[in-house]
Amino acid sequence: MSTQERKTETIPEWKREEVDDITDFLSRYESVGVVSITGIPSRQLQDMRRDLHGTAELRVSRNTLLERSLEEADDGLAELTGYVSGQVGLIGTNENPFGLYQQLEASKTSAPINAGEVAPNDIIVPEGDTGVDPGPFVGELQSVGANARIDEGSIKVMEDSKVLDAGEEVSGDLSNVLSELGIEPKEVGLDLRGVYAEGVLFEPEDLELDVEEYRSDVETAAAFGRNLAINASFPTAQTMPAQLSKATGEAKSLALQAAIEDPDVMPDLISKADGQVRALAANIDDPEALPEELQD
Amino acid sequence: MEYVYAALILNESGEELNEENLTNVLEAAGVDVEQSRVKALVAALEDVDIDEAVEEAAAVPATTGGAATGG
Amino acid sequence: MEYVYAALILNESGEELNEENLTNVLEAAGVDVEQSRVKALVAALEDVDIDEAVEEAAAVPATTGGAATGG
Amino acid sequence: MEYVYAALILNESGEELNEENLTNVLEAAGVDVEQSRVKALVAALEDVDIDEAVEEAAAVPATTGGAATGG
Amino acid sequence: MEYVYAALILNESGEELNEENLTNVLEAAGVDVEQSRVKALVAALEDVDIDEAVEEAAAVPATTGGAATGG
Amino acid sequence: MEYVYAALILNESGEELNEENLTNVLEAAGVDVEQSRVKALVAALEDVDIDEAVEEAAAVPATTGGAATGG
Amino acid sequence: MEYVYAALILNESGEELNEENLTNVLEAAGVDVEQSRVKALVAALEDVDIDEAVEEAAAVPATTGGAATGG
Repeated sequence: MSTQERKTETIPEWKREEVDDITDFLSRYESVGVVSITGIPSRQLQDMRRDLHGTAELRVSRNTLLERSLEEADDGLAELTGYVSGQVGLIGTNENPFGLYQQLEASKTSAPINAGEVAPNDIIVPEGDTGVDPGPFVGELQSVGANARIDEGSIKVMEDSKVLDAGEEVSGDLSNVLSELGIEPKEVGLDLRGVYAEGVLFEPEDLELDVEEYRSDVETAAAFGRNLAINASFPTAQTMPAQLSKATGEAKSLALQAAIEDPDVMPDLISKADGQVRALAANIDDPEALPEELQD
Repeated sequence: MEYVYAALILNESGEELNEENLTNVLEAAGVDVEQSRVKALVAALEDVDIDEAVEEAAAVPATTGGAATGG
Repeated sequence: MEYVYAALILNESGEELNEENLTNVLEAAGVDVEQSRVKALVAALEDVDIDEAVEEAAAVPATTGGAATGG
Repeated sequence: MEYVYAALILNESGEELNEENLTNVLEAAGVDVEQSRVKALVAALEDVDIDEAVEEAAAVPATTGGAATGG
Repeated sequence: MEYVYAALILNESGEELNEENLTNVLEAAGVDVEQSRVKALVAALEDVDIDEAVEEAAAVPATTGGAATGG
Repeated sequence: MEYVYAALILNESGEELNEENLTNVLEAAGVDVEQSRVKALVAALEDVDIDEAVEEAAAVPATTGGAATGG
Repeated sequence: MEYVYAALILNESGEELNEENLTNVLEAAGVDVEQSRVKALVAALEDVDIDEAVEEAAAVPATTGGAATGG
């Protein structure tokens, strides 16, 4: 305790105020996350702040001060300090953290990658016509590892070609090829590393929602409800037409199989008889035994 | 189905589709005829165009052949 | 399904599809009628076009029977 | 189809499928009952396993429908 | 088709499928019977399991229906 | 359908499927609960294996629906 | 699926599909509610047109049932 007290005392006044301010920020929001802001130009960062307005607030400061504030916040937020490294900021929201994650992902934009930068993910040159006339560019493509050739008057990439693994450094040649092709392999935006929401720590993979899966769950649930209503013959407004159809189908099936002389099924009974007589005729080999209409 | 078959024979022979004729055909085949079914059949067929129903049925088997190979 | 069948009979006879009539039909058939189910059925049928639902069903088995509706 | 529905109700309630019961159900529904049709129905259903016939209704159209949407 | 229908009626009634019976059924229906066809039909059906052949007809249309709408 | 969904939740949570529990779930969802429908549902589900009924595609009507959209 | 059923009830009752309402419905059904699942569901369903999905579900079982034959 004594060392910490001494440390606290040595903190300059402006830092103390900054920490108080961040602590105040933290207390205003139900959910707080750490976002990476690496590589975002300050003007773009301003735009992002503005877009978030009303949903979430971004707070940037020195990492040491962010960490100190999180530790002092005293309600589990300290768990977030592990995500504070590099260029980061804190994001606070009273909205659903899943919704926040989706919003941040949606706001990401692509950007070209420069020579000397590290690839954030595998870089792929996609299959297709590059639209570039035959020339030395085909050699440049081949030299960076793309399966390219000249075909019908232009340079074509024959298959999706991985030209760099994630984590490797981009060469000058590759950077030139990518920019010629208009490929922007970087995703720029606020990258959520972790969120602490009402007592639960979420990492990005927890927050990634497969909306299609939820949609299909809704369909399944609705279909299950429908099946139950119909199979248990519980009347609901939505399933009544189906239930009536089912009852009608059952009556019709019975009438057909028992050859009940009911006007509603007579055409079907006649069809059935006709089908049977034809099926039997199909088993007769001797054309002499068949009526003219079925003889060859 | 024997009652329906009998009606279809009469339809093909061109004889009138009435209770008497139906009964005759069925009795000739050794069927223990129930008059109520004959009556019900004649009534049920009153508004049915038998040839049309047969034609529609005839259209199906052709499709069947196709479905078997095509499906 | 007996409740639904009863509703369909009333629909064909042209009698009003209400709780009393449904109950009468079911009781005549020896069904131990539960008023709540009768009530629920009448409520569920309020906005349903029964003839339309029945026609749709009629279209399907007709195909089955062999009368080509589609083709 | 009202006669057939009446038979289906009796089948579910477990009451005997005879002319009297059928007539009662139909009359309760306000149907102007024709005795010959009732008689014919009872005769037609004499040797029929109704539950089985009804089940087949469920089995067959499923195929039909599937193809319709699937195609 | 009247000759084949006559065979189907005899099959259901349980009477023997012979020339005499077939002729009787057809004549009862007012058909001007050709003995050579009757003979040929009886001979051709000798080794045919009629019930089985008829059942096949019932099975086919189910598939058919789907294909007809689906295809 | 909200009544059916409520039954399905109870089925999954393992709570007893009775009128009181159904009513509680529905009221928590802001539904203006009709006791007769709750009663009818409990009665309809009495002898039903819900897990099985839920997965069994409701054959005929589903078909109809499918055909309607698919065709 | 209980969380999804709860969402469907709220969708029908017209109450807002939010964390509090979902939690209430589930707790009324005796479910031991996980807040993270509730949160995820609310966020995910924001981008789902529930009415549309439900309507499609009505068409789906046909496909499911027929997939075996139709596919």
